[in-house]
Amino acid sequence: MDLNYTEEEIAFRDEVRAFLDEKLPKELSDKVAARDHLGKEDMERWHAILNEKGWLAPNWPKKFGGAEWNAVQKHIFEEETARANAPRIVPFGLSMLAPVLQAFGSKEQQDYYLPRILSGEDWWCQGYSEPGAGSDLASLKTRAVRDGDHYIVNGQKTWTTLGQYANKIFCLVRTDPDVKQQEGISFLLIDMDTPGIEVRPIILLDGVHEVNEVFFDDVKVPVENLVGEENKGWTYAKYLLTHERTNIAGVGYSQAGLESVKRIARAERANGKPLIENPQFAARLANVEIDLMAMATSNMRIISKAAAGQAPGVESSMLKVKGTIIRQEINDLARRAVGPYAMPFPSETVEGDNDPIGPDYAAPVSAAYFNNRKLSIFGGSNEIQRGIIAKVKMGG
Amino acid sequence: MDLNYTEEEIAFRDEVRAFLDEKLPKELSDKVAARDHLGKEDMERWHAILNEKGWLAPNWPKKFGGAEWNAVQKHIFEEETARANAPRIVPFGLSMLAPVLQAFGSKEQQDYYLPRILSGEDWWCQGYSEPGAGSDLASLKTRAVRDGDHYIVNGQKTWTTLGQYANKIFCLVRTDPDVKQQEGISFLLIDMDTPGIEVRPIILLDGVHEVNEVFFDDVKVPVENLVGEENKGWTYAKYLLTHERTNIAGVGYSQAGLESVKRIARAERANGKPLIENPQFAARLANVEIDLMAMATSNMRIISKAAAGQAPGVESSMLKVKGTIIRQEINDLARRAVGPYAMPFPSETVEGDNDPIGPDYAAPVSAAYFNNRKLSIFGGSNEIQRGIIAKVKMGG
Amino acid sequence: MNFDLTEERQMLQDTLRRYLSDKYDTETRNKIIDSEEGMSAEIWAELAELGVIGALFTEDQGGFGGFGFDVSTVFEELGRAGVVEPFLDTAVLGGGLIARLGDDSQKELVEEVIGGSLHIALAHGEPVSRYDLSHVETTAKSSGDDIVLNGRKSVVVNAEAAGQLIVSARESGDVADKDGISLFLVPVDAAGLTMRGYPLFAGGRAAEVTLDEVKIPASARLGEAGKGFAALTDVIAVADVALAAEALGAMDTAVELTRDYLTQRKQFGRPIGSFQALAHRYSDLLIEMEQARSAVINAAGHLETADAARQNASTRNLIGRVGRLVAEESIQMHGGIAMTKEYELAHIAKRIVMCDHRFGDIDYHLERFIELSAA
Amino acid sequence: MNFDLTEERQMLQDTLRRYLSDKYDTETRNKIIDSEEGMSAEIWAELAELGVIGALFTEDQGGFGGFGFDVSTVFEELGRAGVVEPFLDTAVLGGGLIARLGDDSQKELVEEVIGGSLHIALAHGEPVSRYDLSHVETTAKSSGDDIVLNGRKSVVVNAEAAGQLIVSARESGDVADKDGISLFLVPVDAAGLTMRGYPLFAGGRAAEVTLDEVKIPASARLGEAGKGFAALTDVIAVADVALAAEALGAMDTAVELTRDYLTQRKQFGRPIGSFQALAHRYSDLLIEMEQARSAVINAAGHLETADAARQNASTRNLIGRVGRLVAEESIQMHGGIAMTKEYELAHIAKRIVMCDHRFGDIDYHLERFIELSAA
Repeated sequence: MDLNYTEEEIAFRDEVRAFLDEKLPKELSDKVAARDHLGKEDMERWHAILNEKGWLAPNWPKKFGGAEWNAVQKHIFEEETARANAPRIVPFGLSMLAPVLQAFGSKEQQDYYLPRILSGEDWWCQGYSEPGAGSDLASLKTRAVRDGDHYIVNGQKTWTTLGQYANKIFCLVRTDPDVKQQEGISFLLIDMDTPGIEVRPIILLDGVHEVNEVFFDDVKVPVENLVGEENKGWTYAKYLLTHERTNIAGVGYSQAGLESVKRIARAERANGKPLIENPQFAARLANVEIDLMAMATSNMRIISKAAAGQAPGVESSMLKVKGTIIRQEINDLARRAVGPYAMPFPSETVEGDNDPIGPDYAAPVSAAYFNNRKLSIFGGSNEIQRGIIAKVKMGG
Repeated sequence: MDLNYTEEEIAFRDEVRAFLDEKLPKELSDKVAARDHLGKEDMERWHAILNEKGWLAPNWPKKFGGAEWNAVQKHIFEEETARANAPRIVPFGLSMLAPVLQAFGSKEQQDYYLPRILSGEDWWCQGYSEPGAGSDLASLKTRAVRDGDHYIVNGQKTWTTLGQYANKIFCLVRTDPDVKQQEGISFLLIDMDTPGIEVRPIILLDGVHEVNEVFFDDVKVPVENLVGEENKGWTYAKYLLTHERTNIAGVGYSQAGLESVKRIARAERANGKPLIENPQFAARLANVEIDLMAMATSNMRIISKAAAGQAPGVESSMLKVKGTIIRQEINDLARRAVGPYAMPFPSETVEGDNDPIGPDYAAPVSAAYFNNRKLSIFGGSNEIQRGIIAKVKMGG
Repeated sequence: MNFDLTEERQMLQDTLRRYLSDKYDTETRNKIIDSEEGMSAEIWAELAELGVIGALFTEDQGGFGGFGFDVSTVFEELGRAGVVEPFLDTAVLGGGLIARLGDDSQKELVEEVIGGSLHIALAHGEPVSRYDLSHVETTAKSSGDDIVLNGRKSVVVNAEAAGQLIVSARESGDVADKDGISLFLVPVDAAGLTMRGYPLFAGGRAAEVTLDEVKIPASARLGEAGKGFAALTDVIAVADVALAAEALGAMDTAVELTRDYLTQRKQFGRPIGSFQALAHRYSDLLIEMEQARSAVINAAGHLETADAARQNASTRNLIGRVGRLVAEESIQMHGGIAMTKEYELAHIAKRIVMCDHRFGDIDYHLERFIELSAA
Repeated sequence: MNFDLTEERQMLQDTLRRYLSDKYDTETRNKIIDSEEGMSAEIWAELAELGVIGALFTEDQGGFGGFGFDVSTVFEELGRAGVVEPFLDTAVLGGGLIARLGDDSQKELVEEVIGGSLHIALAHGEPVSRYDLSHVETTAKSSGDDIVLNGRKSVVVNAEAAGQLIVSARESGDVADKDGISLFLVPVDAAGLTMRGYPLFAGGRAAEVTLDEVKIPASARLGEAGKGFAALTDVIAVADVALAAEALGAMDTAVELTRDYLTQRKQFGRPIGSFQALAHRYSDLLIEMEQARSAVINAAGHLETADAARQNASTRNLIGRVGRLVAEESIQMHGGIAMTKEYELAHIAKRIVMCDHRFGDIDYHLERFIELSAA
């Protein structure tokens, strides 16, 4: 047992830190630290900086232009970027579509799409969920009917994150309605400019436009946009779900969040003392910090296994559940910490006045508390994860 | 709305208090307060005192010699006896068998058995649970086969509380194995002296002999010991389960327990101050006291409904769950409060020396903590209760 | 012992519930929230006419209620419908202070409040006071017959709509002393008074108020100089009951929406409520709702007794805990739909959670309970 | 970064696990618990021969281990089998103190400890000291070349079996001062030393020890006069790792028994583990077990670092919380059977919960963590 990084790993970490010092624009890290919403340009800017360095695609094999890092390197990179308040990389093209194309796509698809993902020319979004099919993806209804050298797609997708910025969408569609639910599904690449596609915003409870509904009305998609074989789409989607569990625990985000709560609690005063010295608040803070210390080590254990070539098993489901509980608890502490200043809605309706209401750290906390309830709902709800864990561990 | 007792109710409470002041033997209340185990004689002594006063059977109609109190009176009596550290009344004959006999028994059975319950001549125990049938009573296997004017009983009962003191047992037995599981069950009264009955102790995890296994090997039971009709026993058992939910919340016990924890926490010192002033301990204590204040009112709301003639519905299941959680939490606080002195096992093996190890309040706390895990298991586990609640409330 | 509402309160409850379920649906309410005023003058007037405000004042004060169970009855229904109109601010806090402290001429304002024609806001909290009621840095200095106010007041709910603010200011004593705090009626158009308004996260509006050499006549003082703290404590005790009851009503709605969702939404071919894990968690919500209901009864029933403060602390702690559980579990059991702004639960959950930020959160009330229990 | 045990530790773990699962079944263990000695001399000797005790000492001290991961490896296996023999007392605390502080002649006792022929008990806690390590009322007064001890020591685990007690006593300072505490080797048959022995709730035995004018030579002092506290803290830090690892092993057993029960026991015709409410609660146990395992790794891995105290506080708090959850949930999911003395889980649950009563409970360690984090 050795809880420390090797010399090589430390050297790599130092390299990442030096890069972030030099290349991460302060405007971006300030926005992330203040939990401001990032615009499309902000995300594209950071994307381009990473691409220039060759660090945009840690998971990709080198032959496709990736960094091909091992699990420990990826972890170090994630940890350092989270601590430095770098923007998150939009994952839909890079981490979700690309591995599927690399494994199952045609040579033509790989040659055409992968470079466009790196260059930022294509912004992908994901078309999996439907109004009637959330965690129960296999029951999806969007139909694609072959008509000569096209598919005609009809149906509706929902919870499409950042779909308003995307020019491409990868979709699960039903190509054979007569077989068992999980069969008969295909994986299609669709241009968002195709006639018949309409994107409607869904405003979330914190007032933010983050997700969308996407409607398909007789949308014509060339057959060469099919990935792999017809009716095998479920296999590709599952491949993604089981192999792509990057940063599932969100340790770096929790650490950054905890530091932020501590800063708030040092600044706020309760009963004439810093809030951080209040016994009840200090106890809540300590409990979550203790949980986080343990989870960080669980995370490293899995990473260490992965670096040694072992596939992560049901442990990633465990990390997902615990990770979301911890992040949500930290969000709750932040809300609690700011007291009455959690009440204002930091909307742009505070006309032309960009000064925050109350201390600047207070502005995002309520929105973050409510918005991050999604962590335990989307991406395989915690209930789904618990079911998987029990099944695997009791199935024996 | 009026949270206070009426004048009549206050007068009744004063009467109960006066009676307890005068008649409750100090040796008994001291033992209860110290959570010492009561012997058979202790229980019989208090039984006789209540019987003399005519207060032994609050639930029974007057025609059978009961007090026939309303729900509020019963509650006041329970609350006052709990606070005065009176022994619990052994419920098997008085509260569990008697209502069944009164509703479904023959005139002969009523005339013979009910007075013997009051006088203490008979000590009843309950033969419901079996090794394969806990919460799932309907799957019970003990067989009774009719043979002339007798039943021949074979099988095994378990978790028979205080069966070692009993001279009688009321049993659910299977009289027809060929029908659906809940049918074909009969309700039999059996003399414990009948040849073929063997009682074996089960020692619980706190070292106490409280429950037993009872084995039946060709036990001959006269047919006149059948209650009601053959194969209808499940109906009678259910009647009991739904109608006899006296003191299900255990408010009085929790209040007494909480007072006891506070006394301990005032006496114990942590970091040079009384433990009760330790912020973490004080918070734990306050949380459970706040929960208990609310539950006491929930309890009164149900009692008030019952006194007005409304049958308690699924609210009793809710009280059962919350009541056990609160009692168990109080037990946990008591264990925690005594620190290292929770470790000794207060066994009689401390040869001939009856002084407690450490402060006298420390002796029973660990045993009570572990023993009271049973509260959420026996008498319809909390899982069963949650299932009932959901079914009733979602069945709509 | 009697846990039934009086006939009058039962009628009020029925009337309110019927009116709100007819008139205050999700769409209407969300439009109100998005409006510039953050409230509906029409709804306000109609509810005033139905007696909602009068029920919050005693007969002596010109109303027909004013006891704990009147307050809890009204606010439970407001909470159930997710009402964002500022009854707490104008009636309980504003009207309540004037009714308690005002001289005859000031008391005429109470009539306007009950009639629905005047809004009031309590400008008490300050940027660093958090939940500490006695922390008042705003100063009041006599200058001839006038009084000059200087200071900053934060998250003054309903300030923009109010005709009058009730401003707390210190005439003597140290910054956290209970003695020395006075209350003043200050017209919103007073020179030197500026406000920066903004919407609130759970609906309604508030403002940051700055008092820069605001001059008012000494007659604008409510009650005795330096003796305002007791009355503040009194109306905030009523507000505690109101907030707890409001949260209870909202929690009831959340649990009902959850039941409907669990019984109607299907997954893998079955209603999701038939999956035992969700069924048991739903049962746990119902169990805690019984606790919450009893806690509100305790607070309302003890409001006029010596034990009011401790009971309030107990109730607000419990409601805060159960409220968080209900809000989070209801959202979780719904899944994505509950994350969208137009779904009723989204607003209801925000109301529940934001109650925990007015006049003390869970921890504040726990500490208060511990202190009062030791006393 | 490497989370694999070294080959030596892996062998030790395998050997121990095999030996204990062969030799230390429920019935054997329960007989040991009910025996007069509360432990088995045979098991002790055999485990000593397998190297269990040697693994707890460094090579310098005469062993072949002594690092955090040695301690955690050994105690996790002892915990898994619910071992009641006093390795913590004789080896970690007793042997550990002598190895750290003893002069050459005293250190010979360590050899006896490692060989399995000598038991030791630490007589440190007092009737009112609770978990406060510096609270020592017992006095040590010099009298010529001798030292005279007076005081009472409480819950001295393993006192009856011990050949020597290590008694802490105050030579100077106030009752809670860290300075002024000395440690003395006191033979159990010293005149004036009396003990009242009793069994412990989770197995093993302890005694209340009274020191009434107990006269020992000054050479019985371990280390410098008045400077015993640092060494005490050191060995208790090792004990924290041991207790956390022991609880982890026991928790593993509890969760495994629960899995077996859930998959084998049927109700309404199905394994009860197929009921979703239990399945999800079982998953929560597994999730928390991962936390517990990582917490023990953190404590063991930091034992030799400057951060040891804070890591230990963190780990023992987490283990205490998860331990209670695992003990209670395992019992609850089993139902009645878990309430019976002869079922393995009953003993295992007691071991888990009672770990929370040695050298600090959840709250003690939480406060310690807060203090050390602020520093």
